Amino acid sequence: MNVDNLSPDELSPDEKRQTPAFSTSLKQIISFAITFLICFATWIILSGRLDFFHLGLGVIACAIVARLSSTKLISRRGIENLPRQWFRFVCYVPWLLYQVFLANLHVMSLAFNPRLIEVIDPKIIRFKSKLTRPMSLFIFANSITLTPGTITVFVSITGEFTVHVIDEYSGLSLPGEMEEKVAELMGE
Amino acid sequence: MSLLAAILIISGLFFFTGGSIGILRFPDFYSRLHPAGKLDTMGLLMTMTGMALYTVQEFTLAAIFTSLKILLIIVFVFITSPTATHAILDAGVRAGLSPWTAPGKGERE
Amino acid sequence: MKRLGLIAIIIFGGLLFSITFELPDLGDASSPASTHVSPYYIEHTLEDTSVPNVVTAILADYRGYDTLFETAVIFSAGLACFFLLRIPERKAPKARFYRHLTTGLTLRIEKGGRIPEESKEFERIDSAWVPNDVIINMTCRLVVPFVQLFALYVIAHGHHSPGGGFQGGVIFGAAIILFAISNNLRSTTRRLSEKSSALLGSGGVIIYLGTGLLCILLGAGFLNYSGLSVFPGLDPVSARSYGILIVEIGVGIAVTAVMVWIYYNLASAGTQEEGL
Amino acid sequence: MGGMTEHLPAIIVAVPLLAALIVTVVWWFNDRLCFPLSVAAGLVVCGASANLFQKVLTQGVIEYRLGGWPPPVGIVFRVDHLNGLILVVVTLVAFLNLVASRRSAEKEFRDKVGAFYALFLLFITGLFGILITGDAFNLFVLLEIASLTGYALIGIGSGRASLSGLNYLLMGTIGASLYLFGVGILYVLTGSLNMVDIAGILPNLWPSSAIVLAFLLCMGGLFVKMALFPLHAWLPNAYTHAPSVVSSLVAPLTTKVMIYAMMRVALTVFTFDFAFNQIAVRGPILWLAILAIVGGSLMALSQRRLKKMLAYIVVAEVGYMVGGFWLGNKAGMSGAVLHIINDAVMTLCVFLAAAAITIRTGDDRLSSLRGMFKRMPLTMAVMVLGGLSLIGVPPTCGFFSKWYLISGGIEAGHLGFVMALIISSLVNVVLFFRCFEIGYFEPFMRGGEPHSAPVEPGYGAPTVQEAPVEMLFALLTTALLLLLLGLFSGQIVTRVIHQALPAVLG
Amino acid sequence: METIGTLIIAKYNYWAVVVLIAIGLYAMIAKKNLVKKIIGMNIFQTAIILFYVSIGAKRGATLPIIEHGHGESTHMVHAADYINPLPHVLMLTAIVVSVATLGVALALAMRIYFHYGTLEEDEIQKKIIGDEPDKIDSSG
Amino acid sequence: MIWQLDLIILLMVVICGIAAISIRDLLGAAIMFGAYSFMMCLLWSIMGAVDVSFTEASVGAGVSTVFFVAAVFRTTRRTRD
Amino acid sequence: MESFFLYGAIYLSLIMILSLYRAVFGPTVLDRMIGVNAIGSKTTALLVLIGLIYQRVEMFVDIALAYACLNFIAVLAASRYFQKRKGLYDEHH
Amino acid sequence: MLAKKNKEFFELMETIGSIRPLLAILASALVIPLIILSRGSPNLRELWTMVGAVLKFMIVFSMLPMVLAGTQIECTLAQVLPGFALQLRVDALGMLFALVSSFLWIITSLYSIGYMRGLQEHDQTRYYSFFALSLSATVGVAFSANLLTLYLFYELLTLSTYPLVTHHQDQEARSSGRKYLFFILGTSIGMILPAMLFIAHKTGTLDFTSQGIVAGRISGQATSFLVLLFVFGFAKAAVMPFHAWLPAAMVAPTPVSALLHAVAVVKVGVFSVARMITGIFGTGWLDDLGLSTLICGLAALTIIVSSLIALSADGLKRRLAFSTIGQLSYIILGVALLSKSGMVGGLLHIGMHAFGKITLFFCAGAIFVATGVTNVSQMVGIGKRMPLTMSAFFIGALSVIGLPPCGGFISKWHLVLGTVEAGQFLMLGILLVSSLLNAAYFLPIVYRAFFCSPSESMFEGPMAEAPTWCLLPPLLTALLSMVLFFYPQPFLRLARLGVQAITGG
Repeated sequence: MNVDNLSPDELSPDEKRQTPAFSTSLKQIISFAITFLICFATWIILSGRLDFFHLGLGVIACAIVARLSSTKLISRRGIENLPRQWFRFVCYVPWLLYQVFLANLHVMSLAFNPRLIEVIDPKIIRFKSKLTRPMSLFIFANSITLTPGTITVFVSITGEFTVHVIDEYSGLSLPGEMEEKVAELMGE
Repeated sequence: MSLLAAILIISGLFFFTGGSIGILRFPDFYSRLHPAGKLDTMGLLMTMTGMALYTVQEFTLAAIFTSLKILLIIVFVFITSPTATHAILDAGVRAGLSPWTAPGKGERE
Repeated sequence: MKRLGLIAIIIFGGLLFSITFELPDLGDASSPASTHVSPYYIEHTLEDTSVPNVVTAILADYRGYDTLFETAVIFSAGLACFFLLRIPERKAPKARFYRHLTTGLTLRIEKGGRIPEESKEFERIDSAWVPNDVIINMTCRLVVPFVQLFALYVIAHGHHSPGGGFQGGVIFGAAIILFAISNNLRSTTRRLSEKSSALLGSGGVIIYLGTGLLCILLGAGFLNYSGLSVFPGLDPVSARSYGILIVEIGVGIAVTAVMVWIYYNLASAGTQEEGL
Repeated sequence: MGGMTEHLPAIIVAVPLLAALIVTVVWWFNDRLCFPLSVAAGLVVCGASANLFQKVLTQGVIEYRLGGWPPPVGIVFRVDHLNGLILVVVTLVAFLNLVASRRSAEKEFRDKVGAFYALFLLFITGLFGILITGDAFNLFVLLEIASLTGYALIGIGSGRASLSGLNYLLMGTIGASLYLFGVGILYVLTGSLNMVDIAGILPNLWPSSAIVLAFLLCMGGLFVKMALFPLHAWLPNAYTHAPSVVSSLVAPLTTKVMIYAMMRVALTVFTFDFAFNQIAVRGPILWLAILAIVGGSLMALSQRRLKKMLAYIVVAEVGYMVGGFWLGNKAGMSGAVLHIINDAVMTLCVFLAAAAITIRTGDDRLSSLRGMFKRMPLTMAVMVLGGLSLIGVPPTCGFFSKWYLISGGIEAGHLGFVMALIISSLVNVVLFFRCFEIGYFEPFMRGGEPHSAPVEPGYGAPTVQEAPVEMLFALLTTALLLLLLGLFSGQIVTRVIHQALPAVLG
Repeated sequence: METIGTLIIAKYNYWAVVVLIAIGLYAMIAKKNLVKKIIGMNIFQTAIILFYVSIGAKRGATLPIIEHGHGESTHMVHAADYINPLPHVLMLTAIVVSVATLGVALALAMRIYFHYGTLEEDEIQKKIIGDEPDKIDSSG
Repeated sequence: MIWQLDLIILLMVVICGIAAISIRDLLGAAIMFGAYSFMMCLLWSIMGAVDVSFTEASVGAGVSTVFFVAAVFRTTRRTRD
Repeated sequence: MESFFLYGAIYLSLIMILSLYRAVFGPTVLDRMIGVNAIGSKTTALLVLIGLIYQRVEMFVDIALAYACLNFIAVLAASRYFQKRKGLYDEHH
Repeated sequence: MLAKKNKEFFELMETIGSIRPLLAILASALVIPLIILSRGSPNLRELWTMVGAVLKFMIVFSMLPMVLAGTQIECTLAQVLPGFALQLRVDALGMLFALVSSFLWIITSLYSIGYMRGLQEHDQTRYYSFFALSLSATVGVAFSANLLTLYLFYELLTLSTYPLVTHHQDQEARSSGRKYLFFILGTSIGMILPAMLFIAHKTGTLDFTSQGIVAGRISGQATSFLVLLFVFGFAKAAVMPFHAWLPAAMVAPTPVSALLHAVAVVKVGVFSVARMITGIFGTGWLDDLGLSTLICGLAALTIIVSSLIALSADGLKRRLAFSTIGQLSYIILGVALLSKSGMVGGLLHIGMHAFGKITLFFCAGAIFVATGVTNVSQMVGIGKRMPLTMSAFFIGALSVIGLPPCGGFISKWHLVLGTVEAGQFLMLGILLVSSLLNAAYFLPIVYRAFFCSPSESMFEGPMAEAPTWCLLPPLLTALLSMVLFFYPQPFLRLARLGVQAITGG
């Protein structure tokens, strides 16, 4: 297979542009603040010291990190429905964990199967997902990787997935339920 | 609590075992990634959770923070591990390594 | 050569082996190493510096001079890599590559293309066959800030837990390297240019050295942080503690910058055009 | 600033380090400031070291506690007569070299000149630190900083330089690691890292073979670093292929400082009694030194490149100093110490002259010397002086250290060493007069046409084209130093060196 | 038999050091590839770091980070309870030094590669001889 | 001081070391060297040297392997021994 | 419980040897990467286990965390190699 | 008994400190910068040379009365090594040598001007500079108070004469230069330096004293070894087999050969040997050990062999060179006889031979300048063309052979007396035989120059002497050679004084 075909060098045809609800500068402030808060929460977990001095250090550190990477952590687009996403995400995680557990049992059974060679039938499948936002693609791709018998080989920005499946059974469910869940999660 | 922790750890170790044996037994690079990517993550998840539980037994602030930190590790691993798996796989594809297919079944793609 | 090497190694190994019986057992608590100087450190660290992590206290205070030079060694390694590898000017490549910032798509502009070097919409990137891998990009977007935060935590908490300036600095540097790997070198150098990494690198060492020299100016000896106690609200012990923190921060900055600097030069073979 | 003199040892190390950092910063904004800054730092260090030396002469050994911690706990600097003296010479040599390097540094490292000066300053920082530190582990760290910058400076040269640099790096790392290992064993046995402290504890443990091994490891490591004969393989190529200004920096200083480190370790850490009486390493090391002298000299004979020849002479000179030290008597040790400072100046002299010639001709083969007496009379005059000093001709300083070395050899009844010294002197005669002959008899050729044997006198007298003025300044100062060191060697030996030698020697 | 067993347990750290030193040195002497040599150099350095760290180990002691430390200076600290911290400090420095050396070594190796197009020492030697046929000298 | 673990890890250290110098592929050697670093890190935490272990973890996993890969990337993977 | 952790740790390290097999003998570089990656994740767990054995787990968690972050970088860097340099085996000039 | 007497003598002897010896040495060294600076105008440059020469001679001469009055002049330059200083001391022996060499420099300078201009030599500035430097070194050797100082100036002399020897910068000069350095520098580093160090180590001093410093401190066997080291090691004395450099060095311009190889260099060699014998070993100690015979034997061998070689040499300068080798050994022989007259003769011979030999060299140079001829066989009938030159040559030859009315007779007479005094009748025989040989290789030249049949003569035509500056000096030295026969007082007194200081008689 030709690897080069996988790289998307053409512009995406349908780019969704949402009408901004907040002005850019406000968005910046919000994303900075959110990043800062997330960081600070992490800091407290990491530090475990609640005295003034260490919290002060934490504020400085979080400010630095938020300044450096507020654009990285929080996408400016769709900043307005973050809380909803997070709530959905929390709901999504247990389901994912369950799927992961299933997947692991499956692979485990394969690993301990004495007739391994006969059971497995690896191949590569492709499909087009309806997801468009990078974050959703990312979550979907990683979920695929974690779940039974499938590993994402490549995701193009336009949502074309290339997946390696360990046997035919594993590939059947794709894109399927998981895509729906992710789409719902990200509000697409 | 500590019993639960022990069970979790043991099952985690079990997953680890599966992962290692899988890595050894699977026939080619692509299929080896399946046990490596999944079972190890799962094993880590379980052992870590077990250890977090064990730590939090002694219910002090420090212990809670410590177990939270352990949970943070799990979060990290859950983000990075599939990515790493994917990266390796991608590398394999780009390197032009052809996937192993079951004998007799041929390329049906 | 191989045989010669083997013979030399066997002789050397035998020599080493033969003395192992004279050395104290592993974990022997009564060996001279554990009884001569080290008890002083363990027993006095808290009252001398109020730093529970003895290693940090020794590193930055009792043997702070070693550490100053350790930092200088790192700095000179960065400088050395720069000196050895950097190729300042290169002829312009045939085509330039740009990434559309909002969509992440890659554009190839032939020589004489229209998009200027600096543009808000587009960002110049490395080269054609680096795919814009969504997964890796997203992971790094998520992970890098936390790694950075963690690095800062490690620097700040050297007093209480393992870690300190060097470890934190390396982790911070690794975070930036991670960013460089997941995106590309060019976008990384736009955020942290080579110049600023060099300046930060020397700045970090200057913080360390400056603290030491400040101590001289304040009337104590070189690197004797208790001299800092002239500042209000500090007694000699806490002055040492804060001195250690300042020094660790300096080390952290220097190490971060230098690691990144070395990576820039190694990964791009000195051109700083295109990385790993 | 009267209070500052108390902190001189720290300042000597801190100033070049600070200057290196500032040069790195400043360079990104204005690269013309690098040189003046470095020179200013060099001047400060020279002044400080002279001042420190004076203090040592009046007050005796100076101990400086870093961080205010007493010796076994913290790190101390110990400056005595010996390293005070060597420090003065090393700072001076480094300063002269810094001044001399200007033009060619700007030419060779056009766009990295700041990095060059910064590495230069870091290099000398390391050397100064090695000289004055009183802590066995600290010595390792400083050793590494000096080596690391050395590798980079050497590796930057063209052609085989990087290969030589890497070889040097590998060997140097082995050496440093062996030293570190030795210190580790000492630490296991004594629990201390302070040199004086270790020396106090060690006598209780003397029968232990582990200490002997620790001694061997430390010595072995330093031998690698100083390129004693069988371990010298890195040196000639490294010095040959390095840029000229670098080899004139590295060659005079590295090996000498390492030899001092060896003396320091052997005398201060292990004590004289152990090193010379308790274990029987003196003989073998002496024979190694003899091998180094003879081997280095003979290999220098077969070289066709000026710098390589000089590099092999350095190998031989290392043998002088090591041998002199391990003779274990007063004359020999005085000779070794005296030779450290003399050799630093002599090597600087010849390497600088070689650098000047290389800069002007772009070639460092011996044939590039053709017609040089006409083209660069002053440079060649200085080179002659340096050569004579290396040969050991009286008014120059090289004679006096050789005097002590040979009389030490006679005193110890070690005829082999004496013979080796004399043979090496004779070989040096051949080496240098071969150079001078080429410069004197063969006319200058442009573009390297093969030279025709019989030459008309005065043929093709080219215009005088001397070295750059900074270099000339350095060269002439060095030449002056050669003579001054020679004339004052009696004073140096009686008033300085003899003060610092172990009391056992009387 | 038992004595041998205790001996092994008592001294194995030194022997591991010896083995690692041997591996590192072997790679540096016998391998022709420069990157391999650099790896060997690093192994050699780590062996010595291992030596130091194993010196510091102390049976029945805990990490050299004083428990319940901050603010409770009345608490008596017994040296025997804590692992010897000094070797750790020294080795932190040594690790840093080895990283620095590694960086410079790799930079040099890259320069060599750009100049000769290979990292094999013997091939480089051949090229050197090929480049300068009139100046053959044996030393590398 | 957990000698049982210590011995196993030491064994693996040695294996990794030997593998790192004998793999006929520099990229593989670099990766094995990374594994060697992991093992060292473990070894040191077993010996109670947390700071050293931390350093080794950050250096070995984070930086030195990347340096090696970068260098191999810019040069060649080929090796004859 | 300590001995449980100890045996767990020993067991884990024995499993690591299995992964190490792949790392040492993996036919391709990518197999080695898989092996090393697997070792890495086990190491993370092992570090915390050691912390439990020492009863100072809060000290070891930091190392494990650093490990979890950084192990990823090495793998990413190595796989990045193949995205720019084609060919699984070495390119021959 | 003897020792006691010596002691008394020394207590009588007065020593004063003065920087005059230093000035004498520096006089010529200090004009070097002036010479270099005035390289643009030859006249000025040569003026400086003359100024230096005259100044030097005057300084040396000004010390003569004091020395004749039995005073020693001392000057310590620097305490370079503990216990060993750089020290100058003017005594009768040194004065004798310094007087000869500084006086002859004036004449040689004059001659040089003529010679160099006549041949339009290149690099004259360099020539004059090194010439001046080598004179400094020569006087330095003469005034050295100890072996260390002597060694210093000895080396300086070697190095400063190298560019003079290789002045032509051609292949021949190159190989001669190599030979020169190989022998002289090689022996001084390889033999003198260790020997000196050995003595310094054993005795703790290197000062020249009248009884020597070695006596009783070094075993006889070691002493004899050291004697050999010194006699051969001062290769400038050209004792066989370390003589090979001397004929080779004859490629130098003639003034160089004249001054350096008749006066400065070779005389420095024998002077150093004499200093060793008298000042370091001490005559008494050598006598006790019976080593004088050894040295005499070596010298005698050299005398005979070199004379025989000279007989067969065709090149005039080569013949003169071998003659020089023989004559130098006379001096060594004389000193080594250890008898009073022998020593006086040897020391006198330093001066007498210098005047004679320099005349011969000047003549050879003059012939070369005027005709370009260098070989003896080509000089048939040259006396008719250059009668003045050849007359001077004749006188010089007589002096060297040791016939009256020339100064050479005086010294040879004392030598003969010395052999008799010492009872060395074998040596007496050798002296006589060698005188015959001397005559045999010089007189035929003169004979053929003046008394050949016209058919054989290669120089027909009118008289065509060399340029005035080339002609006057040989005439002057020839004249002085004769004057010294009638008035040898200053040299004789100096030599006697010197010998008196040594033997105490």
